Amino acid sequence: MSATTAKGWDRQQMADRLAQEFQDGWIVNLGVGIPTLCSNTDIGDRDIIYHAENGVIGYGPVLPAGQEDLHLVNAGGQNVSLNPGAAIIHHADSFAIIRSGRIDVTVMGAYEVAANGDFANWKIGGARGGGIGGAMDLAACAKRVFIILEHNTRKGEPRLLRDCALPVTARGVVTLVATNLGLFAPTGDGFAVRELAPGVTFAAAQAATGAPLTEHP
Amino acid sequence: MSATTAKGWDRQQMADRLAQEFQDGWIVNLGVGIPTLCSNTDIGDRDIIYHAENGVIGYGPVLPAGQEDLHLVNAGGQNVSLNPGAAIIHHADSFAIIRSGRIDVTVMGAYEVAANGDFANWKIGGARGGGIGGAMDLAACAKRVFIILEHNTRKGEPRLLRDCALPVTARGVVTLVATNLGLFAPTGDGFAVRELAPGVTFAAAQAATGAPLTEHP
Amino acid sequence: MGRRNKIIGSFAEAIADIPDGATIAFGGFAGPGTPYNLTRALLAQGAKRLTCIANTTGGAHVPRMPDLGMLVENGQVAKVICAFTAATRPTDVLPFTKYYDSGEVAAELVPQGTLAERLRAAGAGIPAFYTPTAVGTELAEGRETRVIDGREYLLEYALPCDYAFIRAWRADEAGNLQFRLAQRNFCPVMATAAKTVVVEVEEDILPAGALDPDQIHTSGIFVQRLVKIPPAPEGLWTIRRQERAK
Amino acid sequence: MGRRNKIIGSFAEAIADIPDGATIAFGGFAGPGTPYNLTRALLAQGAKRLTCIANTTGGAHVPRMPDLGMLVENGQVAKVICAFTAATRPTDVLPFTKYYDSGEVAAELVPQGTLAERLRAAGAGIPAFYTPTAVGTELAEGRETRVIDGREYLLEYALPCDYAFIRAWRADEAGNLQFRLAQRNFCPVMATAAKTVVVEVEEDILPAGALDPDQIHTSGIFVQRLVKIPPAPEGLWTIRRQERAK
Repeated sequence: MSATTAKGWDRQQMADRLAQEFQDGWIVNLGVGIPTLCSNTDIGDRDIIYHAENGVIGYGPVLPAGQEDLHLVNAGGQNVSLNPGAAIIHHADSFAIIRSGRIDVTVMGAYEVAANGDFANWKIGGARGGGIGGAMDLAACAKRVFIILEHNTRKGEPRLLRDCALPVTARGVVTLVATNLGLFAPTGDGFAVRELAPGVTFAAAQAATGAPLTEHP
Repeated sequence: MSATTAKGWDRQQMADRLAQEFQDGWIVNLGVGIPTLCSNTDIGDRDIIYHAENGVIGYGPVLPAGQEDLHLVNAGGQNVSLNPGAAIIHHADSFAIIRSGRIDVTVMGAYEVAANGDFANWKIGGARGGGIGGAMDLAACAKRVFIILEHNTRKGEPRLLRDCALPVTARGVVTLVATNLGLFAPTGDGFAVRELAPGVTFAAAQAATGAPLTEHP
Repeated sequence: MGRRNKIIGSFAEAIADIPDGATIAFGGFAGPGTPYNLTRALLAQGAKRLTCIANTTGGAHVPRMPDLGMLVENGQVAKVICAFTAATRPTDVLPFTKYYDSGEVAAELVPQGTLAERLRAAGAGIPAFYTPTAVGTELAEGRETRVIDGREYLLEYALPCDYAFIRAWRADEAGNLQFRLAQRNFCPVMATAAKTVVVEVEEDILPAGALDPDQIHTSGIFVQRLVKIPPAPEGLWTIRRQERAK
Repeated sequence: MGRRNKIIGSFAEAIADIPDGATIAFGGFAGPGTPYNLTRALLAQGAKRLTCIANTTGGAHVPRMPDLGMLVENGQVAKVICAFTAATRPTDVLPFTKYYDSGEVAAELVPQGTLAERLRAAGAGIPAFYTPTAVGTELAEGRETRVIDGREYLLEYALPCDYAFIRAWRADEAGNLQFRLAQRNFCPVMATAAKTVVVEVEEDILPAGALDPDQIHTSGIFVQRLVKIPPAPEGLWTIRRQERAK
């Protein structure tokens, strides 16, 4: 199995593409890394509320150096702004919102996503400890789990698989995956191709994927 | 068994006597009725924080008509004042304080108190419903439970008993009882007389009580 | 945030869609925070077979304000879940009592702290928890308990509701709320437990961003509908404020 | 209230009594709310065999600020209870990792929301609760679960602690605290879970009554010790504030 030759979307494009799926009125939680780039996307008229695990409800874009408020960070530690109508709560209340199913979508990075919607993002193969953060709470309780990740590892191994090899974060929860090669939806047996990045062919995407791809109906 | 002839303490005197037991630094919860009179007692130098179930921490005396703030009530619905350093929390946080054992003493009214520290204050004999309010939480979780009640019913029946006849609020929790006749401590088999109200004899108190009294050591 | 219009012009409109059989939590404790106006609108609206959650079944105030007892008397209530289903003073009789005694209305009597915590659990995605409250009492008879570190606890379940009716002091257009003093009580917790939160607001509703984000008691993400209380006598205030306004 | 003096003159004095074997919760999330000064004082104080509760074992900041990893490196820690005990990026290595791998320090890895809720439960007299988080994962292996209304939940226990070290923005002499923006995070919850709460405070400590009772984030009844942070370089601020102050 080899990586595709077309590079496809860059990180911001992956985030932009997923952010197009956010619907008016949604409460959105963005994980550390590529997902945080979603809050840079112009969402036009849509009214989106960004929620961070540390209890910041209604944050806006990352502020440039010198303009930051050092008391204000998102879950990734970036100094963000607040939108009008923002509110601050404590950590237990923040996860109360998460566990009670009020997050419309959580967008996270991952090491692996499986065809049945399992995904793994907290423990590297062979490691003793792990970095769970809020991922297990979000994955188990958000209405939708979207994943952004590079389609292949640096060694060219697929990250979209039949089954996760690494310990999972939650089971059967992922409904949409953005990679540099396109947009994919787990189907149980494989992944439906929702969209391919420019220059990426179905065959190339299939060759880079560890589970059968199907054309999106 | 007949009621004593000496009337003993009035309601405010009963409250005053119990309030003498409050120690410097205590957090105190006062139930509806006679117990609320404790916050009228001059406690001198002692630093007492009154906590009410509705999340008012650090309230002070009841305010006279015309001076009240209608947004501010204690658990008995009286318009109280706030002492410097007061804080308002919501009901779940207020009972979090109660259940986590931070109330040094809860003072409540009751229908009956038993020699083993059981007491009953939520359900009248024969009634279908009840009025629990915060009593069961407070009784189960406060560091100490003090009871204030008239020593006898209007019919002259004793309220300090070997065993409660009514459904209990909590078991084995009462450590001190103030009545019009004096101050009593449950001992398991009966009640130790800590103090008698002026004019009340031991024999009169025993005659009015449904369990053996002992002289306090 | 705040572009979605949450402001409703009347109490009637704000509760028009409440169906028969709904579960509604009513904020308030001994006056402050009680949604008198929304309760009065519900009496007129007429939804039936309601399950009503509140601290008390009501009826203690003189002059009487709209309360659960009136909904019961109006034939709208199938069940109440309260910390008081009867008076503690033998001489008092709650309006609710005769309906309960006759079997017309069911009741679940819950210790006040357990009531608050069950609502909080519903709003926190916690389906069940253990509490020391009510162990060894009639309320624990036949129920599941568990000994943890040598102490006995009772298993309690989350108490979610369809609607919460609450009263707040201030609100902004995003639905963020501030309560004043003892007005807070059950209101923020009920707001987290409900699918739809309807708020009667004492002060003029402010633009989004007018309230300090550090000083919000209930985030707007919980709040769907805001109604400004008009001046008395059209709007109901606390008894004494209303009397003053006359 | 407030007559009891809670103000301590130095960080060293405020933590002098911490015994070997104590359990300490450290507030803070990605900077704000982190008790850098108290942690530095604890490094000097030298208490050993500590159990440390925090979001992360630390080590992510450059330049590095006092963190759990330093306490580990200083031989003071027996166990950490954290949501991050290893980096999620294969190229990052936390200072803690080699001590964990060698078995020198134990670790309990807890999902962040479960960590916050276990602390909240300890402060709320709830000995145990059920949560959907981590069901079906390695963390749930061999542990007690329960199906409630058709969904599987994991039983989690309260997490009490002896001390909480937190940072606040403002405080009054009664110990009431306000946090500014994302500084709040775990701090109020840890304050409820601890027997003794030690706070480093950014602003001058105000007289009791100076803070609006409606705007208190942590009631003074939870707080025993307050230390005003002196200006940098004596007091540690956030990295960037410290740099600016130079």
